[in-house]
Amino acid sequence: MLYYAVITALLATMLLALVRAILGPSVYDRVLAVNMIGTKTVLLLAVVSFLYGRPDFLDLALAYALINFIGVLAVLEFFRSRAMREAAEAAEED
Amino acid sequence: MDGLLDIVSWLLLTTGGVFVFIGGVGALRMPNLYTRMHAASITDSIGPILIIAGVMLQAGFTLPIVKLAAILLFLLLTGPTASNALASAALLAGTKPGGSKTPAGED
Amino acid sequence: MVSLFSIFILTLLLITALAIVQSRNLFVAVMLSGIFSLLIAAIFFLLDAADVALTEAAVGAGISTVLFLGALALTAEREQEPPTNRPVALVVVVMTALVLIYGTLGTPRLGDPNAPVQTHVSPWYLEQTPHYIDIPNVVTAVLGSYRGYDTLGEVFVVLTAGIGVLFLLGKPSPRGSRGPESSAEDAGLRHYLIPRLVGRLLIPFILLFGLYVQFHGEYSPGGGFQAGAIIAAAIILYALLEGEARALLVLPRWLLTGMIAGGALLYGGVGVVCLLLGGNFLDYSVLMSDPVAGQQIGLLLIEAGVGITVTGVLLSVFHAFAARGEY
Amino acid sequence: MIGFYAVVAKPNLVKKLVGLSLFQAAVFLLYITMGKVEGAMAPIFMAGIEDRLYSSPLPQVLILTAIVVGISTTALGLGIVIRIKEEYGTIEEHEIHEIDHP
Repeated sequence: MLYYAVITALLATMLLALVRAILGPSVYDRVLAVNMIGTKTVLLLAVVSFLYGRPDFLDLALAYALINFIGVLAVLEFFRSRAMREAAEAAEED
Repeated sequence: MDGLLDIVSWLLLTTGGVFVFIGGVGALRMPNLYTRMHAASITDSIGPILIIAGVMLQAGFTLPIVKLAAILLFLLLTGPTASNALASAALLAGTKPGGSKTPAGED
Repeated sequence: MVSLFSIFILTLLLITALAIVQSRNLFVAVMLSGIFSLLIAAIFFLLDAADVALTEAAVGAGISTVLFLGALALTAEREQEPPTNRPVALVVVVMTALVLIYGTLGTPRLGDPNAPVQTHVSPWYLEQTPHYIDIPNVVTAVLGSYRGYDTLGEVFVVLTAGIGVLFLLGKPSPRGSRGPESSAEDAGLRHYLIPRLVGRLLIPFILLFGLYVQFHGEYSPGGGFQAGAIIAAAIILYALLEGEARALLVLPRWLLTGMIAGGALLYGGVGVVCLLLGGNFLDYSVLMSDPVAGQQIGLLLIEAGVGITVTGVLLSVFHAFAARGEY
Repeated sequence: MIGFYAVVAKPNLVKKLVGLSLFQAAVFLLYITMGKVEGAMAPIFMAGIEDRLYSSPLPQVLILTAIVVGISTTALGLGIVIRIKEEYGTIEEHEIHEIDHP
């Protein structure tokens, strides 16, 4: 039963973060929300795998914890290169 | 499973869930980017610690506990790093901290 | 209770999808589709499809975001107002939706054990796998052995897609606006010290985990497709952190091209060896004197082939995109 | 089940590739739901537990490969888009049409 409470909390948080991702005034808010949802998914998977009694599925959560990081870094790299390009072109306001 | 362990793990899981939820509310309600980041990243660290510790107590001494430890380790490594990188990127791009409203961002 | 969670996540998915369609900013759409992929993987997991969830995790969250961003960096980031032919599109979409919904009326209830899907070959796979192949992960068994032809076909589709991207983007940009050795720009996330350190710490673990997924795929969720994606993600992380050029030093282009072809050849070669040893194409039982051991060896080999091909293709595509711009 | 059919049908309006990958995801989901058995567990045998219900492995196998194939084809599509951008200077369909048929 306690698993359900945690899962509910995680899902509710995902909803909040999703709202932030959709509303989010700046792109950084969205990145933040993506990162949050990623963390929540990892926790969700960890808890659910215990709920199902299949702890060997923790591999999945592990994969998420590692891969999500790459996504966030990729986004940041994208910004960096875009900032550089815009600095180079010295114009073109978004 | 022992009753005591169950109670402790239950406590950890619930507090973890509460913290995570508070983080979600904070990320939604806080006025500007840095305060939102603050809310999200701190709870993103404390939440996993509590929840995974709670699940660990349920797991007992098996292979899963090692995997859980690895997950926790990676989360604790990547989460704050991502927040740091995000904050510095935002700062570089010119979003100023402070103020009650988000400055006109990229979007 | 679990189905309640599934429905909740489905609602989130719906919201996300609508937001993706709505957003004018393509970058936002890509971020949201990253979220979409995370959510859908969670649903796969709730629906007992651990292997699929792992694949979606490895591919969707990391690599597809990276590829989409790479493409965005090279094209426009903002979508323009579409011309006014949208009512027609809307009508077509609504009609398709009605037909599809009508189609779902005929499908059996979710989770029905007597649905047609459950009554044909699946029980046979589930019953016979312990006998013939003796590995716990039935998904891997079906993938590699019973439906080895399909998988071979899929590998060659991936191969073809990789070759196609290389053909399209292989030669340098005709405009040549950027010098080939823009070393200062190419430094990746160099000046972000903390991400760089942590990333370097993580890369070996990601590689190790990829290999674990590759070779442990018979016992737990995993296999060549997932492992290929994870390993490619690790190298992409290296490229992001240390710059494109250093990643190419580790795995040069010719090696990647070799990997693309070599993996597919390994898969096909196993089939041919089976043929030569007197079995059918991709019938691994003849590889060893003991059929079960033969099956296991065969699975291991073709999974390795799949993994090599997938890694090679994904990395080649990434490098092809990266070489186009300074991304 | 009907809920995600709306997802299936909606996205093919404008952002064709993102929409396409959404569309793919929805189809994947349809397949996976077909394979689900009530009260069953994932089709990976666990030591010590006999006679459990397992969900059908076949749809999962098909989808597993389809995901990777999907990302490859998406990458191919993105490659084509990049080339189009280089040739035409735009990725908007109607502008390309105008360039082709002045």
